[in-house]
Amino acid sequence: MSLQHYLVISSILFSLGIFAVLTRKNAISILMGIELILNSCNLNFVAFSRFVTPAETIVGSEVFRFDGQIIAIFGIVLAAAEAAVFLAIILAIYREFGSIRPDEVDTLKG
Amino acid sequence: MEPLKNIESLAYFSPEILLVVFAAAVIIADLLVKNRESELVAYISLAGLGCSLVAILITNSLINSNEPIPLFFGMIRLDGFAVFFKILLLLATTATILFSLRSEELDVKLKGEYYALLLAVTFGMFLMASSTNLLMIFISLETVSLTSYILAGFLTHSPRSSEAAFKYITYGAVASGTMLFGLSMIFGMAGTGDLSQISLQIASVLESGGVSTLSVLIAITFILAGIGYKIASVPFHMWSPDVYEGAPIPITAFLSVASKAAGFALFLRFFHVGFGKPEILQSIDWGFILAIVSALTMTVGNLAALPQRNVKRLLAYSSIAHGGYLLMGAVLLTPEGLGAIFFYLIVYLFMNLGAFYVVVLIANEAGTEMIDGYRGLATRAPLVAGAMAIFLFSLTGIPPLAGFFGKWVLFYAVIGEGLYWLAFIGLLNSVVSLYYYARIVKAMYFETSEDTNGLSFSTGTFALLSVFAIPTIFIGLLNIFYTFSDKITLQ
Amino acid sequence: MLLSLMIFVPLLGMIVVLLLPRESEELIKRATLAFTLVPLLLGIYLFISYNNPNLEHLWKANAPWIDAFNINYHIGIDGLSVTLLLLTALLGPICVLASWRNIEKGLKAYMGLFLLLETGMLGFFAALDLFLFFVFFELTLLPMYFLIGVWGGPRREYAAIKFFLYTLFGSVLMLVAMIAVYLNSNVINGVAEGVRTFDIPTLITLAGTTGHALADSTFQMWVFLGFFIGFAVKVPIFPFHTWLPDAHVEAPTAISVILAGVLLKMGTYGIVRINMAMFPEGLAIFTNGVGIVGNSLALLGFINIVYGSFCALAQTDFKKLVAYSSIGHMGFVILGLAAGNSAGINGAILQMFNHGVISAMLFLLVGVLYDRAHHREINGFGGLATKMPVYTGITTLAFMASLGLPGLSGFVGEALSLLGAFQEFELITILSTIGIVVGAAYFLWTLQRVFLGQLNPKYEDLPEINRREILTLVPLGILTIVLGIWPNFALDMFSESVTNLVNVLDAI
Amino acid sequence: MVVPLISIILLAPLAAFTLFAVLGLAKRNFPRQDYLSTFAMLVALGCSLLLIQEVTSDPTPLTVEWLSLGSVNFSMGFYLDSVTVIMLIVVTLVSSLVHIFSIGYMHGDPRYPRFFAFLSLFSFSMLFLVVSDNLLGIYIGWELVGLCSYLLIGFWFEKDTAANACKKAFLTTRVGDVGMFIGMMMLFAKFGTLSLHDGTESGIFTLVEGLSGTGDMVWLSVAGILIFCGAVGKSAQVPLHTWLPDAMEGPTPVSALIHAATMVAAGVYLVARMFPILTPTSSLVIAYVGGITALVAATIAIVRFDIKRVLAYSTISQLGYMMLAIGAGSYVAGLFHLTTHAFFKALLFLGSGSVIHAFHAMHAHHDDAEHPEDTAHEHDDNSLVHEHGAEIPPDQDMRNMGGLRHKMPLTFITMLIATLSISGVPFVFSGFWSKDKILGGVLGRAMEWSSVHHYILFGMALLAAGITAFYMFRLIFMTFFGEPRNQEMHDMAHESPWVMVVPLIVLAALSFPVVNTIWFNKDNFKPPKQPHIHAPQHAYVSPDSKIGDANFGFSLFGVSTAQAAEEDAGPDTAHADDAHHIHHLAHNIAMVLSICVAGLGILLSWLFYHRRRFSAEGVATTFRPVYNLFWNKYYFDEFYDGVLVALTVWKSRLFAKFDLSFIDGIVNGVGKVTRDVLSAFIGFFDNRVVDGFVNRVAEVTWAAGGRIRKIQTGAIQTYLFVVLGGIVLIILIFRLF
Repeated sequence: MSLQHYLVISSILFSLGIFAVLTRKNAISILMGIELILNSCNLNFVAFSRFVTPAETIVGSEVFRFDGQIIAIFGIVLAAAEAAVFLAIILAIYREFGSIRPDEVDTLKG
Repeated sequence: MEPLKNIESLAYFSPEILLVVFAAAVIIADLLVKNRESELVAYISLAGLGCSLVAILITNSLINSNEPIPLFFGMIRLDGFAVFFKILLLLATTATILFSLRSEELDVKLKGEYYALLLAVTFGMFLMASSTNLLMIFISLETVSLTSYILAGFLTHSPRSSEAAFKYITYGAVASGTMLFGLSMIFGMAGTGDLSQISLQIASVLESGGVSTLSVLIAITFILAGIGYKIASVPFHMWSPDVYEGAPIPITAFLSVASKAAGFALFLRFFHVGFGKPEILQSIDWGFILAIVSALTMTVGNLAALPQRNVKRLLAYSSIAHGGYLLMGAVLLTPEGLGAIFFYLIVYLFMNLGAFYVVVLIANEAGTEMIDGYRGLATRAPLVAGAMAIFLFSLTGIPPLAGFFGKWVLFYAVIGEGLYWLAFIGLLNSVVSLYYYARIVKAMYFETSEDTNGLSFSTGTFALLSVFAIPTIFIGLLNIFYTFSDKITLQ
Repeated sequence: MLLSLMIFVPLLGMIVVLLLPRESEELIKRATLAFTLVPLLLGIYLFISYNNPNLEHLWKANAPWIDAFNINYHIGIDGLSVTLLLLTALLGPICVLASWRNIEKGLKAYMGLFLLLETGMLGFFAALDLFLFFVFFELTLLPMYFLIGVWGGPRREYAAIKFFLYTLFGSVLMLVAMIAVYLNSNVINGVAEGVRTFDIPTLITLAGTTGHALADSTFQMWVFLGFFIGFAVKVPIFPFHTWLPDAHVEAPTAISVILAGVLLKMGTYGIVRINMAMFPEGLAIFTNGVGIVGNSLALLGFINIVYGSFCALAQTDFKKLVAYSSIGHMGFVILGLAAGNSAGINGAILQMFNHGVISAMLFLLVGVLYDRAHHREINGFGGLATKMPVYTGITTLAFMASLGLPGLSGFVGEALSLLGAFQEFELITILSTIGIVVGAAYFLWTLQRVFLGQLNPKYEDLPEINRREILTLVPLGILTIVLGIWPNFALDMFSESVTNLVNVLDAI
Repeated sequence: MVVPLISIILLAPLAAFTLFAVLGLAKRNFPRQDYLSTFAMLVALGCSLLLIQEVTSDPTPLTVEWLSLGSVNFSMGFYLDSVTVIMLIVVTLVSSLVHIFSIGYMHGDPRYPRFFAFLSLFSFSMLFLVVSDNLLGIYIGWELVGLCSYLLIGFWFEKDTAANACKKAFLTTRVGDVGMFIGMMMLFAKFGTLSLHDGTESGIFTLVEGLSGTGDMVWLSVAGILIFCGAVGKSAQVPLHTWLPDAMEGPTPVSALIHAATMVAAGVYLVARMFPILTPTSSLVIAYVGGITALVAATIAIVRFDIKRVLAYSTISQLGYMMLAIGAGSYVAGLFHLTTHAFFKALLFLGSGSVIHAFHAMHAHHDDAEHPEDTAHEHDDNSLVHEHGAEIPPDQDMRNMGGLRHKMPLTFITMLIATLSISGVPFVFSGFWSKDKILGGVLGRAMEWSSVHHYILFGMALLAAGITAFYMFRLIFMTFFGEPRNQEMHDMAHESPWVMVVPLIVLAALSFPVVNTIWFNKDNFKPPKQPHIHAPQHAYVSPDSKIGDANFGFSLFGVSTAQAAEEDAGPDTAHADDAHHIHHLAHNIAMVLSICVAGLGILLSWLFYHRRRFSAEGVATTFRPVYNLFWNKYYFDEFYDGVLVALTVWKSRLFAKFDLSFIDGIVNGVGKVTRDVLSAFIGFFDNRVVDGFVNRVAEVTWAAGGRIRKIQTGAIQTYLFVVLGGIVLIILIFRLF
């Protein structure tokens, strides 16, 4: 599989995420959309780091640099943290508004 | 010079480390202290900020500005630029903590977490100000964002606060996600995460035609979404009025100053270091498009501020407008532009925080954030009213207040680059802004309230007020503040 | 040194007054009076001791202020500024006396703001550094805004914000022009060398040197426009004038006096000091008498004269009438300046000073009447001459001076401006003389409606003008007569500088 | 010796006024302001008499820098020649007499001191006008006398008629003054100075010589006519004459001093002063204006019944006479007539004043002050034009008089003398000589150039002379002869106190030319050297070439026509020789004719108003239209009303976009129209256009703010839409650039 395949997949994922974020009428689905976005990015990073970043030779043997992978891992971590916070806030919202439909949470406007 | 290894870096990393340590200390102390009323944790965090400040000064003495020190294999970088922003952020945080001490809307049971989070967010902002690697940029941004989400929603049993947090996190998550995608594309094109490397690589691949301009363009725009959301620039500003209105006032003040400043630090580093090369600029003139963005930002901010009745929300819009002013300086890529931003940020720190402090006081005493609550303040609390007038007119940019000099250096830099149209729009905007600032002054001075009994404030309050008011009057008149651009360079 | 003292004594006074206890009103008034008298004495001293064979600025003080932009605290006086300084310093105590009784609330703040205002005005007339000049120019805004807005009449809020917005808009353009001048101040033949400067005398010389960026005529035209609009709002020149009547009608008496007496002069002073002296090329474009553009400045003067006079004719509010009349009279200043010859410019500057004195008198007189009758409706009075002969006498003097009766100061300025203008713009000047007739018409008509005829029974027991009020009016009245009989008394101050300016203009 | 004398002449009255003003500030009065002012005037009179000895060939004894503007300078100074001295003496003399008269006449007036203070101020201004040596100075005095006349006409300002009259007077004259000022501006633009006759020979008179024959004559004519406009206003020439009759609202001494003897004569003086710059064209214009004025005013005077109005119109017509004379070139005659007229017309006014006084004039203004119908403070009629149907106050109405010669013999005698003088009864009365000089001069000019214009002018003059005689005797007959028409008023009447009679007698004495010889004798008078720019055929009448001017003072006697002829003839050149004969002839013809017309006029009025052979009413009915024309003063006031209305209509079109408010405005009177329309204009222009524009901008801004608020729906997903949209938009913009 070449880089293009990965990129296509990741961009599809990204678009799906954006679509979910913009259209879903449920906070949880929005969260899932966000996760999709983040994961598409992670996929990008890994793919790029596999195909693009030049391998450098340390003491004779050729070694790959893992920058992309590292970023991806951090991305996963942050995504998890974000999800946690998001869910907590959704709880608060539910407590205050009795609903998690994003379009019903619009007392602040203008 | 050579990037330092991890262990050697720690010495230069001491300010951040101190912050983390004290954050932990705050939590522990919070567990130990039984008396909910005691302000111990706040003072601990203040102490932490103090120690960190000392550390910053020490580290600053270790570097000489023209030769920055890359730390942790070049993940972050210690230079005058970073130091300046760190000090600025420290001051902002200190002010926020002092506000929080006065503010009465915060839940006493959650003091520990609150102050710990404040320290944490400061830590994140330090990283934003100094990170030179895509990874660090993303991490620092997320750190700041996550903590800010929590702080924004910190008022338990306040629907507005929760809503603010919800909108903030949704918006922030999407924005940072988009940014991350952009980052990944950049990473893909450059094959490295280091900003200075990136600028070289991107320039070369653009020249060799290895990648199309459009892809770079999309990447930059995606990243702009993330940074623009931090500095609340059009069209990524829409979260800020709602969040500012819903969040606790000290946090609003903090966001409007500190997080904006950190955002600008990130912006400057990313665009100036990463994409400031002439080769890149000639194929992608992001400076021009961002000039338009800045014009839009200040216009939208000022116009939307006109009809506001809620002072907090009004100040939110005004801070959007000021973001626009700052953005003018940011697109210039000239030392004058940088210096102007630095100077303006200092001024903005004092006048905006001062204004928010008055909002806190009035919210406590009169129990309202609406303009009507400010009626007859001139007679009820002359000093507070006077201070507020000073802050507001300084925000408008009326001589001899500092705000005018801030605008002066900005517009000077802009016109120096020949962008007369931008300067003209900016100046017209400051005329418009007079109108809504003056509405508050009008309420305070020209109108009378039904209850005329004077409000009483502690001397500490007045001391803190004067801490903001006096610089707001004098910064512009003193010579020393004008010379940052000479010392601080960005490479 | 003396000059700095003169400028900043009122500021000191403000601090002192603000420290005084709010209750002791008498003390506050006396202190304010004292702090305004100091500049007056200094001003008189400067005026007397001013002798200027070589057109140098005297009483200079020059200290570095903001090195980053080479901004200096540079002040000094020449004949032009010393007259206006004297005028400002003179009106200070008079206004304090005029607000002795009729300030009900917040006397302390009022006096403090007034002192701040005076510092701003004095500094403006003394500044020789463009940036300083601008800062002082803007410094007068805030106190004025509050003085109108807090102590003004029923529609004070509207008037105050209108004044503020208009002036700020003007100064925005000024700021742009100012920065442009600064940026080009070190460009010679397209290459930038040396430091940029805000120093007005230096800039004037640079703008005269050929090949310098400042000397380029198109550049001068744009910068001229920027500054001119900024000042035109202040003068005010049609169509930027609508803030003036509102501001005047709402402002308390003393503030109207300052507004008409000094603030309007800041506009014309700026036009002379910056627009004409620094950008003669730009000026020439608007005064060379070719086509509409070439006559534009004179046309503006003409419009001001005729328009202001007719508006005044239509007013039934005494104060508004005086306000519009001063729009008309500033028109003569513009006309004279547009002429750009010795008679015209001298006349214009003289007219500035005289109008300052006369309109101050008029507003004081209106205030006197308002304090008694609590309204300003001209048709509501009648036959007051029988009840208050002295007041009538002084009013007649002021009116006659204002409608340009020879022998009183108003005439000299007008006549010189017209004489000068006629040499350049014959038709416009002839048309402008309409203003003389209409001016006579509305003043005499007002005189008739207020003072002549049967005494309105409502005002059977209207008290005659009292000693304090007479005291405020007498110095101005004396000035009016003295300057009418012996104009050289003021002209000698600035005629050399004007001659110099005229030579510069003729060189174009 | 000259300068101090002139200074004293100027300062004495000024001091008298200043004292009043300064004390007035302290709300006090000098106890005997009347004596003070009178004394000041007497001092001035003495000094001016002394000045006779001082007339030297150098006309400018003193010149000081008044305005020094570097390149341009304006100087102030004194200009002293025989003309000046004559004027000085006339002014001071009449003024002193009027002062004395007023002590009696104004006695008991509540504002008694103020009256004298104003008189002093007036005298000062008038004298300043006379002695100053440059146009600017003349203009200053010119306007100051205008102010004084304003103050004095409106002296009884409780009367709305008076209040209107003074405003009208000031404004009407001001219109003329503007013309004069424009003329000054032209001269200044041309010559760079306004001095008439600098010591440095750089004055207008010298500079103007350079122009003679050059193409600038047209321009110069315009300038001259413009200067003359000032005179038209001040000495009430057609068409700006309408203010003078209304000015009679002032106290009668004021009418005598200002509106008969001095101020109105200032116009004539000005034209005579500026004589050297008058081109033939401008001279002709002046002459015609004068002639028309003389006729129009005289005809109007025939049908007046208000004794003061009659005198007012006769003044206008006499002033027209003088203008005619100067315009026709014989300015000596004009000035001569000015002098004689000053005396006898002042006498007539004072006499009428004494009559009015006899009818308890002092209460008159109080009476109609109490009139309930004219309430002082409805200012609806604010037209610059005084309302016409003003009913004549009873004590001035000649229809209430008659048979007074027994009641007040002295007044009668003196007034009779004056009347004889003005009607030009031969040989013993000064009026005859001056008038004859004018007629002779004009006729001579006519015969000499056989120019139609001057024949026409001569005809006008002659006709006017006849009419003058007619209406003056009408006045005498109606007032002093016949049976008293209003018996109880007649019974109240009595001779005036001596303070009022003495001035009458003095003035009467001055109406005999013989008296003049006592003070003027020719060798005291050096000719004022005046250059000329006149076209050649006009040249030799210009002063410098005239013997007449050499003994101008001598001509004041007006003893013999022979001399008069010589004066008008040129120097003894061949050309001037036959000119001499022509003029001699002309003067004889003129004398005969004038005697005839005068006699005819007197005879007619005797038949009409004494013997009642014909009834004036009968004639009036037969010639109804003509009578109406005269009675309505040629509809001048109505005309001005019409013009002003038209103007306001036009203005309203221009300004108020045809605001209907001016229609009822016309009904309610011009002033109201002006106000309504203008306020409508202000309302429209200032508030709609200028402010309106600003407000539009503000509203748009505000609305934009509202829009942006709308976008801020509060639903997070719209925000996100905007984000995405923004990103796409930015990318697009990028691509565009």
